[in-house]
Order: sequence, then structure tokens, then C-alpha cells
Amino acid sequence: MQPADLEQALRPRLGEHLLGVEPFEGTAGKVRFDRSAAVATFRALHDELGFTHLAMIGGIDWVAHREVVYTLWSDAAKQYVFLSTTVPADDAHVESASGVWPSANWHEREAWEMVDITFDHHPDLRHLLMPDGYAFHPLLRSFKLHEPEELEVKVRHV
Amino acid sequence: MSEMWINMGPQHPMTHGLWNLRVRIEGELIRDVDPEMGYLHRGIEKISEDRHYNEVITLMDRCCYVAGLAWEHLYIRAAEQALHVDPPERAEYLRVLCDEFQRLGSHLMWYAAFVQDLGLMSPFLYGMRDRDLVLDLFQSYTGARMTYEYMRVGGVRNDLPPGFTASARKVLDWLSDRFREYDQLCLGSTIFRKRCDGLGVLKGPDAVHHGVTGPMLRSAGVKRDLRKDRPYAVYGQLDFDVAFADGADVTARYLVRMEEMRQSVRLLRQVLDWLDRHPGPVIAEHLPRWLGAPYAPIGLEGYLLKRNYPKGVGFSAVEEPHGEALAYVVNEGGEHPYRVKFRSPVFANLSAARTYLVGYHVADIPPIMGSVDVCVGEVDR
Amino acid sequence: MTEEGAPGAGTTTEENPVLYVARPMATAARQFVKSLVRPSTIVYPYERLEDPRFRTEVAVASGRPIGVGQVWDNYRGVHALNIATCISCNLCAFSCPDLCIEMVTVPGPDPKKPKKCPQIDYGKCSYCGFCSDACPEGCLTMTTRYELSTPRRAEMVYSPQRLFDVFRSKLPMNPIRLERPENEDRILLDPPLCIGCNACARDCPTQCITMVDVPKTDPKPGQKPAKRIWKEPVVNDSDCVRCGTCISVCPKECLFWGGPP
Amino acid sequence: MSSATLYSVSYDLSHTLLFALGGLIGGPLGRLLENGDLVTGIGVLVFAALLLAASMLNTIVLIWYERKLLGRFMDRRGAMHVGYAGLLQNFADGLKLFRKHTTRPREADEVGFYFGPTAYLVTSLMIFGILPISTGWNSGPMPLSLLLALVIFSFAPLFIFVSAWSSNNKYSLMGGLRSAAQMIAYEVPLLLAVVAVVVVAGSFSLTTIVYEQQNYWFWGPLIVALIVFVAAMLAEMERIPFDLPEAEAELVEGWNTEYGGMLFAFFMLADYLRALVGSILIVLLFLGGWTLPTWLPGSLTAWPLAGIFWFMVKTYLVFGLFVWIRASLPRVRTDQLLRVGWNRMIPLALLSVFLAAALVTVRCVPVFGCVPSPGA
Repeated sequence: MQPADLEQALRPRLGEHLLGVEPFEGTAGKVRFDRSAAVATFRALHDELGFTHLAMIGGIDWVAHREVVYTLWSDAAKQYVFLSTTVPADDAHVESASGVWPSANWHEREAWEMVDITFDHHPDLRHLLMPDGYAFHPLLRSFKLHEPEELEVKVRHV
Repeated sequence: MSEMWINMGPQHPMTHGLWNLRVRIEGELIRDVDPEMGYLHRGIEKISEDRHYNEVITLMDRCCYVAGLAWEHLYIRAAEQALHVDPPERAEYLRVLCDEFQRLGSHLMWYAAFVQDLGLMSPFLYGMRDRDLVLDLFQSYTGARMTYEYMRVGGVRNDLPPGFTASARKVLDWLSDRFREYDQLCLGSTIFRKRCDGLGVLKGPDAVHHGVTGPMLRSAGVKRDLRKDRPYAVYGQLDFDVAFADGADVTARYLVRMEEMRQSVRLLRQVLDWLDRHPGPVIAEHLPRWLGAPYAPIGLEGYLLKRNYPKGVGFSAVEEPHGEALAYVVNEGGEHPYRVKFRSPVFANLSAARTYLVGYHVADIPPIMGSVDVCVGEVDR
Repeated sequence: MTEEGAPGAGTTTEENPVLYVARPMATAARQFVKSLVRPSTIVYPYERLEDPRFRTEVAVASGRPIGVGQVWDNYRGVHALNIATCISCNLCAFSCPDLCIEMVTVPGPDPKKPKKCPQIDYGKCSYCGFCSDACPEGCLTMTTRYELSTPRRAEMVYSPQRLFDVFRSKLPMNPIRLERPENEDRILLDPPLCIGCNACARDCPTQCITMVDVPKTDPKPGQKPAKRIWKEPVVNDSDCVRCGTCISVCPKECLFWGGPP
Repeated sequence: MSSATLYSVSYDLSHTLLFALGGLIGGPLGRLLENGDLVTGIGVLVFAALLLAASMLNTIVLIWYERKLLGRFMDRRGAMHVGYAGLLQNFADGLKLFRKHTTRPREADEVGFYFGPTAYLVTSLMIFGILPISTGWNSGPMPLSLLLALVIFSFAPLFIFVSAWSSNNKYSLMGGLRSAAQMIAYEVPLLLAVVAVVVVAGSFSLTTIVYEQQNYWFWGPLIVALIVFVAAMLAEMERIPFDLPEAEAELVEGWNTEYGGMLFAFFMLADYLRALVGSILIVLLFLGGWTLPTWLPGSLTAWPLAGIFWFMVKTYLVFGLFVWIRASLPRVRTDQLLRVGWNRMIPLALLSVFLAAALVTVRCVPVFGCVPSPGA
């Protein structure tokens, strides 16, 4: 599958929400989409193109905006594809993919606590690796290493 | 008895690492589970943003203590793509050698821990004993038994010592004999079969849906192996079969891992033959040496930005012993990676815990989680 | 095998249960008889893995099922420092990912020019070997010593003298030496900025910088030509170890890295 | 056989000591020492001390034996530093445990927390006083000694449950419940297997049962009962493959999770004491006790203490079998264990009782080189 194929398959379903398909070495391409059409994009890739395996969701902080990169795998095409959407830093939220791929659950929890990207309609958006009540987002560029920080940890009793 | 939550971890014999499996039980039946991670979180992705490309390798070994070289390989491939570097072929073969020996070591460690969870005491030590030979081999060419720091951007640190391939072949012969013994002790035991058959069932479609990869997925009949489906390094030139089973239960995972070890032996014999016949450089010749040691003018901030080194994004996918591991390295032209993101296979395998644990007994948790082969270092990173 | 509520399926096999209990017991008994003669363990404080007899193929007699040759040759343990050949280039400290190397002053041959040698904090060291790879003179190497336990944390810090003691104890050293790359970066000079202060040549650990006389007529455009002879550093690239000391001491920042990317 | 028994030796010792002391002191005080009741009392104390010393010593050696055996099964050496071949290792471990501070969780029930392990150890020790080891090491004629031993043996689940409940820990509680369920489930086949032996031997006295085996050991004719007995004994001793109550993989340490120091040592000692008792019972009931087959030369048993020697050899061999099982079999699951106990073991035990009855009826016993006994 080539970037052109992807564009051809996705354009009718997404229209202008598809911002472009860039080639990416070693994958079928990097699909850039508008976050308002997130679920439609997920559905299109999952149902139509057979990308049934969501491998990874990573957030990148580009200071001015943040990028969410989804890595998908298709068993039929035996190829990876990247989905990418950008969100502004002051309004960082995107629709959750966990309705389409259940495996998104933990990846989104991690992206939320690390890069501060909120995933709407996520079933269980709470801290995964960091302690509950942790007020920082460590993988933001503004979070500097070697700086003392105040850490307040709430202990949960069961 | 009414329901209650129990915390299995973070200090618990079942966990094999620092994590907490919260289990809601009714009598001895599991009603719900909630894995709690993060006890081993060291912020490797964050620290990587503050390190030179080669210095990140020291962190990769700490990702997973049983599969350090596989993680090095994973990171190195992504970093090389981000930095536009091509390793020589011999280095690729050496990396495959590392990968496959690491798979052997990791699966032997898994075997030891898994049978220990079942209460089998002596095979635990047999597994550890035989893994020690693999560690000996690692020590003889990387210089360490667990934290190898062997690969470098553009190749590997050093070539094999003389006589290595002969020793390695002997180890492979010894291990091939041991696999039969392992099967006698496990599959040959009624109690083992009764404990493992039909346990922790995770059917193929569910597994794909929940992002489960590696031996857990292949035990459910899905033949997905990145070494075959998306050959990286030199796997395309090597002859091997993908191990898979249909049972989707603990026994099936056992069978898949044992078969994978046999296939690793088969792969390693081919790799050793190739290495014997093809001497050559192990690190790229035209390599920008600011990349790290040796003789690197590293530590001087802003040096690379002045040089206008081309930017790039690297992505690599490696079939780690636990499953599909991905790395995503963003090079923004600095001497540090701008962003490093890893996908740990165990992370996804654990996130599906509810699907394969609920409905079984408390006593089934150790074998099921043992068959998942949890390595917390790479989950928490 | 599962209770209600558990999803079914899975591998099933049924064979003779008596035989199936007997088979693992027979395997264990075989192992028992074998290890009665000699178990695989090496009795650590009395026998040591780095003994020569474990280094080559002593096979069955040593307890190991097979000897793996040359296990210890490349081992990365405690460092050995040859103070005599150390040139104080700072590369080891630069290359350390854990920041555990500190350059401390040791008495050198010339009392006016104190020598700086690495001091290693083994509480932090990860034994990655980058420092010994980076050492241009081969004076910082790694040995097979691995016993570091001590009751006090301060004792984990090895001064250059202690590292030199390790060197003198004649332990097997890591023999791996990495080749210098061909297309390495070089120290380049931005001539108009140079004031000829001699700081780089003075501090160069390998003495590869010489100050040569350069007639410098026009130090800055539009200014009055200088009367005197200027001196400029010239770097001998074959001796240079690329430590960057000259760059860091240059008061005018006129030295920089250059060469092929 | 000589008539000197352990108790008579203790009594003689006490008698000699007190009379010598009384003669030395003289006067009314001396006569007070020569009182018969006092002699008996001191004799009992000496008897108890000897028993305690012997059982504890045996337990500790048994632990050492298991560690060494397991070591070889696992391709290693076991304890080897303290003393010759690590013989003193367990004393060192015991000393360490003894010196440790006993901690009790704040929420734990104080009485139960201390009472549980103590009673567990004491009852386990009591059985040892009943079991005859040889003609000399014998607590005299007790017509129901087997029954008494088994009764005391079956106290254990109660105390385990008390200590598990009072630890106030979920793992302890689960371990205690499992322990109770398991011991009760296997108590029945255990007793039924014993019934088979009793039917053949015609007596509840352990000494008589051993004498009945002088011509042929019961393991051959009562092989079904032996299998049931060994399996049930494994469950009662809570050893792999039936060590569910303290299955460390899922329950940390089961019902003794919260115990440390000397209280843990109590559990440990009592566990091994019970293992020792189990092995001894198997030797007594099925392997001819301190006797040897008649086709062996009589000189093997002609020397003093030969009975105790052969008895201990057999006991340790039986225990070696348990270690072998531990080294090669995985742990079963609770429901499987209980299902096997109720559905397989009890029918098997009943079958063994019927077989024993049939044997007694037809008086025709297939024996290994022995003649049929007329006194069965």
C-alpha cells in the first residue's frame, strides 16, 4: 500500500478533513487528518482498510502545538501506517480511539499523563505510570529535568 | 463469601517485577482485575531527550532486563533511520545474532519463572542454569552479562572474539538437548497439563483487538511475526518458521515459546555460519563521529545545531521476545533526540489482562501471568 | 478444567495419568544422578568464574556443561587508570552518560601544571565502557574486577590513585580498542577573531597546537592595520585527540569544530 | 528384644539421680527426694526432654536432608557452608529466627496470633511421643495409639485456621480456608486407608501393627491403601504438589504470611515435624517399622539400637520420596485437589478397605518372599 492508495481510499470518506498523506520510509505512509474527524478516520482505517491492530499512540510536544501519532498495523497488507493529528497546546484534546481499538485505552492514558493530551470519551482516563494526583506532565518540553518539583501523592485506599 | 479486592503486588511472588495486580475475588473466583503500573517508571523517554544518541543505548538495556539487546536493536534501528546512517551487513548479522540469543535467554528466563509459578522447583533452576550459558556468550563478546551497551548507531561496538562461533554452536547443541528435557518435565506431567490447559484463553480476534502481540498472539492462531511479515535487518535472508499454536491458552503459549526457541537455534546456526564466512567491518565507515563515543566531541551544547545536520524521523519495529516493539525517534537536528517513544509489547499484553483473567481462579493467576511473560521494566520504561 | 464463568476452549490432551506423573519424576531423577557427580554450580568464593580453568573449555569436569571460551577477556569491570600516560583530555568525563566521572587534580611531573585525572563514582557508574572507548591514549581501561561491595558509600568513589592501584594489580584488561575514524571532525580556526593569546596551545593535552607567526595586517575590516606580528594556533590533526579543550578555553570563541559532516 | 524402653530408661535415670542426691543430702530432705511420686515426675520430665530433643534434632536434620536432596535434584549443592556439608546451617537459621523480634500486625488478634503457632507446634510434638520407633523407643502398650496419633494429627487445621484468621490478612485468610478445606477433605481417605491396615493387622496399636508385619510388610498386599495414604499424607503435610495453603506464587506465604521470627520458626518446625510423623506413620503402617525382612541376615538387627537405625533409614527414604515428588511435580489447584480428594481418593480408600477385608477373609496374601501370617 502506497501513500497514494491511502489518499485515494480515505479522501472520499474524510473529504477536507484529510490533510494529506506523506510518505514515510518503512510504512505505508503518514496520514494527517483533522482532529474533528478523528472517529471517522479511525473507522475508515479499521473497517475499510483493515488496520485492525493499533500498536502505539504517542504524543509529541512541539511547544506551540502537540501532535498525536497513532501507529497501526494491517495483517492483510503487512504494513504499518501512521495517523497524525495536531492539537493546539492550549486546547489539547482529541476523540478517544478506544471505541474502535480497545488497545488504545492504556496508550491514551499514557499520552494523557505524559504529554497532556485529553482524549474525549475515554472510558477510564486516569494516571497509569505516574502516581495518582501527579500534577505534572513529564514529557512536555516545559518539564525540565534536574529541577526540584513539588510532588503530592494521594494514596488510594481500597 | 462476599467479594473483596486483593492487591497482588507490588511486592508479591507472582508479579516478577514491580507492579500491582488488583484483583476482585469472590471466594477463589476472579471477578475483575485492574493492573496498576508505574512502580518501575524511570522516565526513560524523558531522559533520552537529554542524552546523546549513543548514550541512550545505556538506557535501552535497562528497559527490559531479559531482553536488553533486543531493545538496543530496536532503538538503534530507529535512530539510524532518523540520522540517515546505514550499518554494514556484518553488523546487521551481529545484531540478529544478538536478537536471537536474547530471545533464547529471555524465553529460558520465562520458562524458569513460569514453572516456578506453578510450583515446579527444579526446572526453574534448569532454566536459569541454561540461560547462564547464553549470558556467558554475551559476556564474551559484549563484555557484560545484562547491561550490554553493545550496539552503536551505525553498527556494533566490536567484532566477535576468536573462537566464539565454536563455543556458540556448543551452547546451541546443549540447549537443543535441554528442550526435550523441559518438555518432559512440563508437558509430560499430568498435573502441569491440568493446570494449564484451557487457562487464560484469549482468542485470536480478541487478541488482535486488544493489541496483544508476540507469543500470546501467535498462540491464538494468528501468524504475525515481524521477522517474517516485515523483515528487518537480515531476517529476509534467513530460513525459519513462525511458531504458532491454536489453543490460545497457557499450554499453547508454552508450546509457542518452546518452538520459538527451537527456531532461534535454527536461525542462530545460519547466522553463525554466515559470520564465519564473511569477515568485514562492523561499524559504518562514513559515520559522523559526533554521534558519541569513541573520540567524540560530545558534551558541547549547540555544536550540532551549528552544523545543520539533516533532520529526520526514525521508526523501527522489532519482534522482541515478548512481542512487537516499536520505536519512534524524532531528530530535530540537535545532538539529543527531540522525542523518543517506545511501544512495549508487554504494555499492550497487560492492558488486556481483564479479558484473559476474569472468570478463572486466584490460583490461576500465576500461570496465566507467567504465560504472559511480564517484564515491568519495559512497561513502565 | 475451568469453573463456570470462564471462557472455554484451549488445548486438551488426555493420556495415561500414571505415566504422566512418572515421566517428570524420571527426568528429575536422571538429573539428580547426574548432579550427584558434580552439580553445575560454581562455588563462588572458593571457585571463581574468571579462573583460567573456567575461561577455556574445561567442560564437564568444571561443572559447567560446556565451557564457553574467553568469557572474561572483554569483561567490563572496575576501571584501571594509568596515571602516567593520562593526558588530562577530559574525554572520559565528557563521554560518561551517568556523569560519574570527575576530573580531579593529582600531582603531576610538573608542579606548576597540575594534572587532572578521572575520579569515578561507582555508585553511579553503569559500566557502559564509553569512557574507555573514548580514551585516546588507552590509559583508562576496564578490568575483570567486579567485587565492589563496601559498607560506606564514600568508598564507592575511586580516586585516580585507587584506579592506578587497580592498574598496578595487573588484572586482565579489556583488550578492545576502537579504531580512530577516518573522517573525523577537526578543530578549525576563525582567524579574524583570534587574538593570539596562546591559551589553546598552553592547555592542549597533547601539545599538538603550535603558535605560528602570521602576518596579520587586517584584523578587522575598517580598522587600522596592526603593527606587530600575530600568532595563530595551528593544529596538528594526526596528534589531535579531539577533546575540545582548546575550544572551551578560547576566550574569543574563535575555535570551532569543522570537517565533513 | 530387651525390655529397656525409653520410659524405663528415663525412670531409672531419675531414680538413680534422686536416690544418689537423697543419700548425699540425708535427713528428711533426702527422704523427700526419694519419694516415689517425685521420681516418677522427674522421670516423665526426662522422658519428655529426651523426646523433645530427639524430635527436634530429627526435624532439623530432616530439613538439612531435604535441602541437600533438593539441591542435587536442581543441579546445585544445597547448604554447604556452616558445619560439615552445611549440617549446622539449620541451627544457624534457627538461631537467627530465634533472635529476631516478633512482630504482630496492629490489627491482628493477639491471643489467636500467638496461640495458633504455639498450639500447632505443641500438638505436632505430642504425636511424636506416641509413635514407637523401636522396641526400646516405645511409650508402652497403648491399644489405641494409632487412633490417638491420627486424632492429634487432625488438630492442625484448627490451629492453622486460628492463626490465619487472627493474622487479619487476606492472603492468610485464604490460605487458612484452603488449608482447612484440604485437610478435612483428605482426613477421610487417610483414615479409610488406615482402616485397611487396621483390618489386616487386627489392632489399633502401632506396636502390634509392626509385629504383625514381621513376616510380610503391608505395602505389597495393601498397595492401594498405601497410594491413598501417601497422597493424603502429602496433602496433610502441605507439601508440593498439595501445598496450596502456602502456595507462594499466589498467596505469598499462605496462612503464615504475617509471621516472622520465632513464630514462623514454630510453623516451620511443626511442618517438618508433621512431615516426619507422616513418614514415620508410613514406615509403621506399611514398611514393617523397625523390622527387616526375614530373608535378610539376622546380624543386621542383632546390635543395640539397630531397630532405631533401620527405622530412621526407612523414614528418611520415605521422606526422600516426598522430596523427589516435590522436585518434579507442579502444584495442583484448589478445586482439582478437592475434586481428587472427594471423587477419587475416597472411592480408592473404600476399595482398599474392601481389598483388606477380602485379604483377611481368604487369608491368602501375595507376599514377597514371606510366609502368610497365621495371626492376621
